[in-house]
Amino acid sequence: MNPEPTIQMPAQWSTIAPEVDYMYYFIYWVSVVFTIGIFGSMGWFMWKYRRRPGVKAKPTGHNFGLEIFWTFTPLLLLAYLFHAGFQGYLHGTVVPDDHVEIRVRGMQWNWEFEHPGGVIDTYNELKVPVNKPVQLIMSSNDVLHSFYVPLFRVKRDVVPGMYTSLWFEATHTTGEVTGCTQDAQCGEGQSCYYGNCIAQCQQDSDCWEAIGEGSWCGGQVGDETRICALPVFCAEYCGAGSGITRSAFDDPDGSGRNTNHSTMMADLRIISQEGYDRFLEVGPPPPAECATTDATCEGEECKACWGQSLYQSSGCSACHSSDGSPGPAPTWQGLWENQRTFMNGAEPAVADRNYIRESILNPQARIVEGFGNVAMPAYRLSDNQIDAIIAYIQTLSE
Amino acid sequence: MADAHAHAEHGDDYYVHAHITPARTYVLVLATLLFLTFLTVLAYNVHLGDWNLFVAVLIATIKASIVGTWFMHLKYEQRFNLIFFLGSLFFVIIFLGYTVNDTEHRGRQGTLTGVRVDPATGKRAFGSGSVLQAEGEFIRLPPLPGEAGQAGQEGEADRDGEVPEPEAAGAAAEDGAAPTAAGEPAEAGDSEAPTAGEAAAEAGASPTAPAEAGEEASGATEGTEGTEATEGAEATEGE
Amino acid sequence: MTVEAATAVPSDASHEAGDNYLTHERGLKSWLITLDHKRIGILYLASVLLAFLLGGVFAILVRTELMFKGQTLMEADTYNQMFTLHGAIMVFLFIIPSIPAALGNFILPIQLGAKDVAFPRLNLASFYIYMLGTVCLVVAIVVGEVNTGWTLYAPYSIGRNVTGAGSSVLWVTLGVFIAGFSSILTGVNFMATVHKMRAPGMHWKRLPLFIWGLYATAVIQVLATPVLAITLVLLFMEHTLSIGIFDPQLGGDPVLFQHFFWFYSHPAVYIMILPGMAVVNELIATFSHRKIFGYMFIAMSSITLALLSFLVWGHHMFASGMSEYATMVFSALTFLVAIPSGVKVFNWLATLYQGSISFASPMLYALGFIALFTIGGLTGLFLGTISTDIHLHDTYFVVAHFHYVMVGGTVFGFLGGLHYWWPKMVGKMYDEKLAKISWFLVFLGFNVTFFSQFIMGSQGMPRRYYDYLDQFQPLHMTSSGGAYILAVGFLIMAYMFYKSLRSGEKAPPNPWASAGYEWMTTSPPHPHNFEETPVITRGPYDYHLCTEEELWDGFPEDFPGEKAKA
Amino acid sequence: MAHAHHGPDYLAHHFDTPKQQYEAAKIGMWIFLAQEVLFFSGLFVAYFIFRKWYPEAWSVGSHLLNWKMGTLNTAVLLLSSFTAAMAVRAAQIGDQKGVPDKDKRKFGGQAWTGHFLLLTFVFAGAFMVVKYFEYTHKFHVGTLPGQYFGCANFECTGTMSEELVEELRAAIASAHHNAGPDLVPYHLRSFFGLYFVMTGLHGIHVLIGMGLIAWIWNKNRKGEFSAEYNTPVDNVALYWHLVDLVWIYLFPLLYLID
Repeated sequence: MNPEPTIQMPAQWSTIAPEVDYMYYFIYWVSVVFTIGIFGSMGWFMWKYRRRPGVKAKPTGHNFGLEIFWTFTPLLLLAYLFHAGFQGYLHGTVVPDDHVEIRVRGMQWNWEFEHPGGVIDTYNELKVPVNKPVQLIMSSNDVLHSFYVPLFRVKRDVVPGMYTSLWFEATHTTGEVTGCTQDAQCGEGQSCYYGNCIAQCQQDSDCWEAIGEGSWCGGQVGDETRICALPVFCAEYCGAGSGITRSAFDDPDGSGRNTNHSTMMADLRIISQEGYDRFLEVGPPPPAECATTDATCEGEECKACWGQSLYQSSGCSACHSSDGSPGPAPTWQGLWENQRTFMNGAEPAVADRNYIRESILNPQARIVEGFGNVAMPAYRLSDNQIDAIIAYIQTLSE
Repeated sequence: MADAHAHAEHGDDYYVHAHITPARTYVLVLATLLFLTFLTVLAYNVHLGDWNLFVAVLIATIKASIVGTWFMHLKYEQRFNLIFFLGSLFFVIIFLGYTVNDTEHRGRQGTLTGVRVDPATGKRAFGSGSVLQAEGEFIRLPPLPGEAGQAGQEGEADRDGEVPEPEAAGAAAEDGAAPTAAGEPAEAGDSEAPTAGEAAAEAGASPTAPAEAGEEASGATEGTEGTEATEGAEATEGE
Repeated sequence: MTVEAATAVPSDASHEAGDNYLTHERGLKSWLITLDHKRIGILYLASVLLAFLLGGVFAILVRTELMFKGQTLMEADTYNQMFTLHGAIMVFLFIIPSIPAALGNFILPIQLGAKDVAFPRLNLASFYIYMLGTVCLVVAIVVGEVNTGWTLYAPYSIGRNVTGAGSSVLWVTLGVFIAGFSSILTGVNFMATVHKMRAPGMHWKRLPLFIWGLYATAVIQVLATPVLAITLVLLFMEHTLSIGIFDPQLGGDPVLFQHFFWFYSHPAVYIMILPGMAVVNELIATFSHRKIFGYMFIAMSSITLALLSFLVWGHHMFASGMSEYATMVFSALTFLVAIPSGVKVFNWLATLYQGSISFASPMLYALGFIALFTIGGLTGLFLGTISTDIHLHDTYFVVAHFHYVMVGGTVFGFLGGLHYWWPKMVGKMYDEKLAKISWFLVFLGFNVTFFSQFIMGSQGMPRRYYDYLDQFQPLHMTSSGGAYILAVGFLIMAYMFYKSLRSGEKAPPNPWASAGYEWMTTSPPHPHNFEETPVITRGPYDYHLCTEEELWDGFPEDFPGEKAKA
Repeated sequence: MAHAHHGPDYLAHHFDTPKQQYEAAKIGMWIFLAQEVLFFSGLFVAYFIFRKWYPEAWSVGSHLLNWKMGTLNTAVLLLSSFTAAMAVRAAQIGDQKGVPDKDKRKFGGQAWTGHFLLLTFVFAGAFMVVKYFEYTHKFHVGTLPGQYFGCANFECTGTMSEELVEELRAAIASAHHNAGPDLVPYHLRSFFGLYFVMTGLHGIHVLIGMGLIAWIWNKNRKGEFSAEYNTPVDNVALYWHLVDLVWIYLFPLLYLID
């Protein structure tokens, strides 16, 4: 299905990959010619003019013409290389008009992706439509990162305090498009993922067979079913966790991922346009242990399960306890429909659906009496996710 | 060099023969330098806009060349020393020129690469410092005692105690007269000046938020576009 | 040999015949406060070799960790510290001072026919400054947690308000800042020495190419290193006072840090490679018994490289969010660097042609240099071309490329020079057979280690990764295996030199039958280098002006090794 | 051959002639000065880039500095440069008798070298005193770099001192680039970051220069210099002029950009 990778370059998954590879191989063959020329003549001279008794070296003469020749003729080649390389670079810089804009935020050591309409995906998972130019608009919260997809041949540093951008157009999906709504509708060993059937996997080699070498078995480590994706790397060194730590994000799922520069990887899932549109509609899916079908979470049980998962993975548990023990922020136990008093002059209120929603999206709006010391960051969660958290809080009050 | 003086009788090449400048010349040079200093201060008091900088650098360069030529004897110095010293300025120019070639052209081709503020939405890039995001490029001066009613709209800043934010919170902490202004986004957001209100609203958000606290701060504009920020801030004041 | 003394006055009546710089004064103190450039060179040599050992240990640890997927030896954070220290020590404490400060200090004044460098006290001071810098770096290692990478990129290195580097970065900053001044002072000293201390008769066209190379290096050292110094000052202030120049939290620009850093660190690449090339010139000429082809072209290519090196720093930043205009200019200029580099390689080949090539161990290093530098240089084309660089930047391809240039280039040049001048320095020969074995292992091990990294890099393996995908396992294994071969090669070499010091054969003044000026004096040299100031009457490579006897036997004493082969 | 034993006392053993020694020292010094130029260049590059990005901050920032003190310091440094040049001249003339040209001998000789060096030292000290007052004022008020801006004496209480508010008000009112009354540019932090690094490094150079001048003065007092040998005086003066050159640029760029 995909162009086979070679010994030197990985498979080509984007529209600009062939152009980059063409330049790569052009330079490669130029280098081979030069290397053979230089090594060959060197070896020949070494043999022919090895030191032998009675044979003297010939005095060195001058050959100004030769000097000038090999000083200036390489310029022609170099001029071509510059020209072609810069052209390729510009193709990778100037975005086609009909593109999708996705906002990328790098942070130690996670990627956050915000899709059109403000849908924020699960950390470290990027979904893009196939055959559609996608522009990533990137910036970083803390240190330098670099967004790198080897199979696309794109890379760009993600710089704090500044926007950088890159674009690509994927040429293949990471799954088969079937218009499924349940796993059962896909083949064996496949998951239904926003209408696309994507191969389940245990290790990277499963994905190599399914969608091609260079892909990897992504998903949250620890999940029962993991599905294939393309790896996204952070190529610019962004450190390790030995300095000041931000505990909430150090180890979101306890699996040991995302604690370090080398673990700052994301899954890139290329899906059909229909699947992508569906994703924009319903937002990121619940974790696999809570739901069997994608992106929908019917029933309070599933929602509470999802909410609990978010409570852990989004870092709520760092400040809010779930068992009533005191912490830097109000406990969630017994929170539901409890009377709250506020310290910054707001009227007392009942902790209902709207209040919790506001507290997640705009935490500084009303601050509960006695909890002025910690500033909670605003969280951008989809409606489904907020509903799930509310469901979870409800279960803690029963 | 070494070959010319193997004998007791040393030739011209043996000892140093320095050029001695008359004292009068030095006095004249000093007077010129003082005069140029006077001139540069004079130019400062004439408002020339950006040309002030140009004139200042020009006069400084004239002064520097005078110091170099006479005080440092470059006029009588060996050619290599002159070339090397002036050559170093060439490298400074390369350094400056190429770096400016980057900093001044970011965002020209791909309009979104390298800019600090998204030209389309006016949003400031993630990671610019939450304070900067919240308050924009400009901070209002806190009111002097007695100027009641002008609450600083800065949010309380360093709840986490990590980033001391001097003037944020300044007024808020002291000025009990306006308790709702600081850290009270809901109200500010309801105000009639929507853009500025939002800016102020986000000011209350946490400075270290991992999520993008206060990215919508509309007051955040690029440094050269001061006017927008001004409007934003004034609008807030008007609430 | 046509060395003529201007007069017959003995240089110093108090010196006995056969007196040399090693025996002239004795005791530790005489070494620690020596003003003799040769002794300072030896001090530097010992220090850089220790630094090399230390950096090498870190390298082996890094490679061992990467041998298997997942954790092998150490935690991820420890791994980050290991490669940071490997980089920082190798770059700042080993490669940069290796050839100029160690070999250059010893050889440059002798080749010039001078009694010493222009400023001997400054020379000693620069050694102690280097030691002070080393101490700071050692403190940084001891207090721990230096995990910024040797490039110290802001804002990670500022360590404020983010998960960043701790205060041990300040020690690294200080150490590198101080060591930088050592480099500057060496540069100042060499430039003044070359300008003013040449022996009678040595005009610029008779300057050995080693000196041309070091002169070009000195220009870079003097003009680029201060920019590193100011960068580090700003970084230091940013770390302690948060001045808001590089820290985006306060309105600074992290990309500006990269401009500042690479304005020094790109020329620094030429501080590393130019002396390597300089040594190779000497080796090729000596062991081919032939005048270097295109002497002036090589000399001028060194100067051109030095100047061009200031124009191309941006090619480290193609993916960093720099403007497209700057990217274009820097890419175009980067290709120009290929011209003088190519000129050198072609001229060396032309020198071999019709020569009389001996395969003594220093020459093996020189030939190894040409081979590895060719690969290192050609892979530079992939990185100069922007579209391919975007893919290869920050991957193992880059790692392999600069190791081919720095290890295959500079370290091979350094080792070649060390073998070549060893008899001159210590007055003893070494075991040629062991030297050849160690060369073979180093050459083999190096290629196994780093060639596999080219493939990993183009396949998309990012650098500075603690762990990797399954697909890279075989290549990482190969690479680590190569590192062990490399290490064994170095151990044998260390034993070989140790053996030479203990029981080496006495070296004649000119064991290699070279026409170079430094071989005119005794081995080890007289405290004032030459008994009498030499008067130069021919070029350093004028083998056609040497007598038959000189060419075959060396002079003035016989050298058994070479003669036996003849 | 000219060896240490054959030349004058001041001739080091590895030089053949005083002229060679002198020229080597001069070339070394000039190379060192070129190094100094590049050392400071980084600061100027940062200065110009941020000036272009944040003109309001630079404009308001320069109005927060006391240009009268800056002018005074400029004059003081120019005077010290003059006396340094005169000291070199006096040393070059030396104490030798019988030089016919009377004008040439005026202010010449060891005594005058000492006087001029002392004067240079005094001017340098005066410069540092003025600098001291400028700095203490800024510490006191809180015009400090980066995150300490507004924190009087580096103690961040969250309140700007009244003096600073007054000064800011005045500076904003008179600044050519400003965003409007009472609007303080955020990037004043960077301006003062650069201000303190630039003037601080320059100040360290002044202090080093004072040390060198004192050292040379003492050597001169012992009579080590003559018309034949005065290279150290010459080189220290060169260094001093460079310190002056840097200030010649720093002064208008920091104080007078409007």
